[in-house]
Amino acid sequence: MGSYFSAERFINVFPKIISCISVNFHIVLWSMLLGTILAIFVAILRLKEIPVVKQILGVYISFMRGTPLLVQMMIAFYGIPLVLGNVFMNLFGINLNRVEPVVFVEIAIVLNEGAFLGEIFRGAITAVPALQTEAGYSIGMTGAQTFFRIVLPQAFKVALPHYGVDFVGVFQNTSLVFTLGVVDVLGKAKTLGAATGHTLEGYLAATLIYISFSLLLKGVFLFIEKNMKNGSAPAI
Amino acid sequence: MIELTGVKKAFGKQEVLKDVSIKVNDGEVVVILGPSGSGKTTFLRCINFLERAEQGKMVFGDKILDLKHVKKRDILYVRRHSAFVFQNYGLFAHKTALQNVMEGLTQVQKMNKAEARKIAEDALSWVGLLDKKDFYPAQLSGGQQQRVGIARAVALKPDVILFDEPTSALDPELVGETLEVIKKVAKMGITMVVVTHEMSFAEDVADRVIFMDGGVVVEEGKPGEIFYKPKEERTRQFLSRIIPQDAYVI
Amino acid sequence: MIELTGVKKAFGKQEVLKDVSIKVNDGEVVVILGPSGSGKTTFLRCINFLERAEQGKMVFGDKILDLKHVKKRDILYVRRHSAFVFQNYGLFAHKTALQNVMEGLTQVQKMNKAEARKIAEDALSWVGLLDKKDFYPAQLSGGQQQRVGIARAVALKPDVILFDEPTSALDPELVGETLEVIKKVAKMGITMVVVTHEMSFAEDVADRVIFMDGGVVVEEGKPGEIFYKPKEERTRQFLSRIIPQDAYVI
Amino acid sequence: MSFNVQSFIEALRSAFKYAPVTLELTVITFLVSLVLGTVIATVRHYRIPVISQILGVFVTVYMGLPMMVALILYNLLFMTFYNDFATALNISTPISEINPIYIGFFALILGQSCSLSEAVRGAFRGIEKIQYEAGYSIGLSKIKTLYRIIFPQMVPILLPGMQNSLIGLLKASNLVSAIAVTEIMTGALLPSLLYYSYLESYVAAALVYWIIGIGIEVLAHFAEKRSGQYLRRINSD
Amino acid sequence: GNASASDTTQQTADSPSTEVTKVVIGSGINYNPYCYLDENGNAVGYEYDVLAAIDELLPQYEFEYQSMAFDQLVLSLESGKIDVAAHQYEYTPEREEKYLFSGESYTSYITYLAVLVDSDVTSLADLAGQKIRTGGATSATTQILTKYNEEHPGQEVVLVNTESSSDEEGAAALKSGAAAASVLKKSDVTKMNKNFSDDGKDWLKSVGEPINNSKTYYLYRKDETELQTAIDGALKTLKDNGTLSELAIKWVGYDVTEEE
Ligand SMILES: Nc1ncnc2c1ncn2[C@@H]1O[C@H](COP(=O)(O)OP(=O)(O)OP(=O)(O)O)[C@@H](O)[C@H]1O
Ligand SMILES: Nc1ncnc2c1ncn2[C@@H]1O[C@H](COP(=O)(O)OP(=O)(O)OP(=O)(O)O)[C@@H](O)[C@H]1O
Ligand SMILES: [Mg+2]
Ligand SMILES: [Mg+2]
Repeated sequence: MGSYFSAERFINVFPKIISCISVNFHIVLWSMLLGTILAIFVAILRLKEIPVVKQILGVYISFMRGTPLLVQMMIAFYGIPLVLGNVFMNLFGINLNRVEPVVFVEIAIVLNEGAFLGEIFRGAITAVPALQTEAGYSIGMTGAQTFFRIVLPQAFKVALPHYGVDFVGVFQNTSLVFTLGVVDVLGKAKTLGAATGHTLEGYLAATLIYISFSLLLKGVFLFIEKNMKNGSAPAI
Repeated sequence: MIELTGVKKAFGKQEVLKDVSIKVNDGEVVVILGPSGSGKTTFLRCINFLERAEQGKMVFGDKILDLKHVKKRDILYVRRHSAFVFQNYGLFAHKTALQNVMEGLTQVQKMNKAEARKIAEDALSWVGLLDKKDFYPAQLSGGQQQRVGIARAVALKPDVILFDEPTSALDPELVGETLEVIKKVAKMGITMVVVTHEMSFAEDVADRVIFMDGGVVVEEGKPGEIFYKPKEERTRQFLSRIIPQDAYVI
Repeated sequence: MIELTGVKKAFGKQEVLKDVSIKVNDGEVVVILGPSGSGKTTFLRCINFLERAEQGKMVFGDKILDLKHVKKRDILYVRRHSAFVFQNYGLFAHKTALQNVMEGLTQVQKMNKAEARKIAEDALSWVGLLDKKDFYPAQLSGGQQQRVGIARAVALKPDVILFDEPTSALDPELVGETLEVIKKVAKMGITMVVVTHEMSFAEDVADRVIFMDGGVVVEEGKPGEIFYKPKEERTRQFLSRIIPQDAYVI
Repeated sequence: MSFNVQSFIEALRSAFKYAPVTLELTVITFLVSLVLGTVIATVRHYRIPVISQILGVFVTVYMGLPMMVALILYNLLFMTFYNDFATALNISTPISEINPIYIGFFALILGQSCSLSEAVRGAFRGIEKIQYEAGYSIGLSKIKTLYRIIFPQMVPILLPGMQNSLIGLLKASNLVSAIAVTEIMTGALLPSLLYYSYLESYVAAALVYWIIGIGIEVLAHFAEKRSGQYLRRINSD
Repeated sequence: GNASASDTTQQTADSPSTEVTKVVIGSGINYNPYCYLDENGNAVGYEYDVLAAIDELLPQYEFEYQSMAFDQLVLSLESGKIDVAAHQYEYTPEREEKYLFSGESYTSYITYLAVLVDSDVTSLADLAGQKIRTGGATSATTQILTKYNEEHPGQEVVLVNTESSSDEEGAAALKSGAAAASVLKKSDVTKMNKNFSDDGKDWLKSVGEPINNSKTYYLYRKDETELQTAIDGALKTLKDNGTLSELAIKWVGYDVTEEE
């Protein structure tokens, strides 16, 4: 593949690309933190099957999963200023059209993850036997205590691998900001590609960074799992 | 005191509890007897709101509750003043024996950790499992799990303990010991409702025995009365399997 | 015939089985007794390869197996010629009572559905649960689940059945009935190893009683011998809790 | 912002026209990946020596490869080496007659298998050990225990997350347009060229995806009901 | 609806004071050499330089730049996030219904068939039944070639849409024969020859008549005629004094403001 890839170009672009990683980290940390919290509540509420709430959540999840993230980001980016622009201007003197684009991308990803992770958690929660909840209730714990102390830790173990996939996915999806002119890892790779006419080195550098992140995350998860093992023997 | 009146509960079409009423005075020990599937577990679960009865009233301490329409706060009140020992153990799978016992102490009673640990260790040594305190439920034998369940309930020092066959997984030696534990608990003035088939325990400890069948209370009375002078044919029939015929002579 | 020799099994540092040997002749019923945590369940599990022993030999029918290094084919052979009744039921959660019983018949014995259903229904009615045949395990009471487990094992008509406390969740009436079932099974010539604390059953049905403690066989013999003339102090002590002292006089 | 209904309808029509391509890509990829992913998860769950470690590392690493880059890479490799390869193996089909959609399938299936394998691996942990033991004890082989006892019990655990994967895949198949397949998103954007009616096109594409997504959700809802009917409902008090 | 970004420009429309008005210019991020982000992340290219030159000629305006993707620009324009969109927009009557085009064009956009140097293809007719890379289903090229196919039944070329594909793939497809031709600007052919030559020699050439020959303009919201007029004036000046051509040669390598 002679002319397509050169180690020299790769070495040249790699430091430039990795220097943009803070954009990815910023987005992924906020989105996953808030997205996970949102998802937990979405999962709980879905399982409770409260009338009205149930239908609203059904539509929310369906919309967030069913439509492209790019479109959701566009709705956030153009729609929020359109609807709330005057309110923010009058109340806080903030011009929403001048707010950092990153914020809108984060809003979109948080809402998106609320739906995706929410469903992953819901599945995992059904794996926890009802008796565990009942045992929590029986010692006088509130519903919330039982959920967060008894059910969630056991469900999390089930959800963790899929959660990891999602996490790495978000780390890559941050490149959505590039559409709005903010340069993350992949955006930088594209930029360098456009500037030099050689895209492959940049993409591979970005991939290498993604893979490192995936491995890092895996390490963190393994560590968490080690501290979460509940004595049940491995598969037989 | 707890008193339940007119408790009804159906699963689909099947009426599991048809108008059950019992009254248990403070410090009293009541044993519920009855064939498999007669609704004993379901009844205990209704008391603790693990199952929602379709109808019925409960007096719990100084609260009067409608079993069907009850406030969250009242449910929590009942659960905090009672404990449940499950027929199939119901230990928290991700917590060690010790953590299982400590959980209610630290989270519900807001005890500090050191104190809770002390009480939990006492409770575990009471049931002879101090050496297994760091084992997870999956690493314990059936009998061991059941004893952890008992320790967890007793450690909470609730007003009422609901025992659902607390000795079913235990060997005879431990049955004896565990029943001793339960007797000690009884002496602490804790009210108890015990589903059990251990006649000797019932005879020794129970203030009253209730015989249930097909979702109704067939008969109730002092152990001596029920065991040796049952009024109902059904009771007589049930007991005949356990108590040797000649015992009736006594 | 099954014969096990020198079975050893440890969990981590804890030696649960230290050199256990037993021999059960065809059609014999052997009862294993012992305190909680003595390794009874673990021993039964080793026979069925649900737990892999670290050492030990097994003669199963005409096969001689090394418990540690055993071929997959042989494991399957043993499992297909034996059945296990679990202490905590172990029903397939996603299958109804009937489907639970049919599973082995259609999938292992390759019976056609109609025939399997017939046999499964018979087995369920044997344990008094025909009316619950379409219930899922979660909808059954403890005793009902245990009986489905028994029906599932018996319906397979295996050479050997391993019972782990098959009556623990049963009320006295059913204990009687279930033990009758097991007696009938015994008469069919099926070899049985039963972990139970039901002395009367052991006395009635067992050809031999084995008393285990701390991972070793302390004593074995005919029920009469073990119960009334135990040689070992430990056995005597264990039994003293169950059998009223004066019984020894007999 | 103005919204032109005419453009929107045109975009919608165009998007629908290409929906079958998207559906084909999605369904085939999903089914194949489900099988592969389950195999990977099973191997890893049983910790089959060497293979499971290799797969573990592979999955973790592969998750880091963005679909877009994967497509470029495979496409480039294919175009660079196909001719030599074909000569060596005496394949007479010229490169220009090979449908690049196969490269799309390859990339999608590999990525999807990895992510599905993680979902399945998680679900394995949600099944109690005694369920395996019960299967073994009645004489079921390991494989049979897996597909008769364990997998069915995983279904209610997996279904919500599987919908994510399937619907996600629906949208991800858009990337395949990079190598010469027009599907829903590109289809919807086709008319936008004339008017720069991107808003209408994006909304149209979103709507078509959403409609298909709803279809998937409705089916999954019934599947969830059926597969989970044995679960005990928790009294929500 | 216009949100607050355009408030500032509206003000000047009401009161032509000496006050300096801020104008937000939107341009691209990934279109070398016209508008892209350089290695340091700065927005650079022909577009930006031309706009900077215009800014200098218009004291009443102060330009501010926002960079985003091509399709986001028109949406941002409509929603008021930017006031001018500059991304080599071609004129069509349909588009004019929605947007205001600048009166002056500032670049021409001409593409040709690009084939391997040893190929004897010279026109679309030579390519009947063969694959042509068009650079995306939504590109102008696709549209033109689709129309060509409709007009030449039996002589159709096979379009290979390559949305967001890379230059490497484009090169590999042509070299391997996966596609027979591509549609490129002459500047792109030069770039491809430079970047992906195996032996230092040219491997790609432009042939035949232009496939696409159009001019490019700025886009404004419909009501921004004042801004349009001002910028048109400045553009004219730049054209007349040769600045525009200079910039074109600097960035693109030859004078794209001329018609070829
Ligand atoms: N997976 C495990 N890990 C560690 N220890 C275990 C494990 N399984 C069992 N044990 C220990 O092995 C010992 C024997 O357990 P086993 O279940 O065989 O007892 P048992 O005789 O059947 O008791 P019971 O009558 O209470 O059922 C117990 O002390 C238990 O804690
Ligand atoms: N969730 C449920 N759905 C349907 N039927 C149920 C459900 N739970 C319990 N039942 C039925 O209710 C009846 C009473 O069950 P319960 O568990 O109260 O019996 P029990 O008296 O405790 O029996 P055991 O002594 O066997 O534990 C049983 O016939 C059982 O099948
Ligand atoms: Mg019960
Ligand atoms: Mg046991």
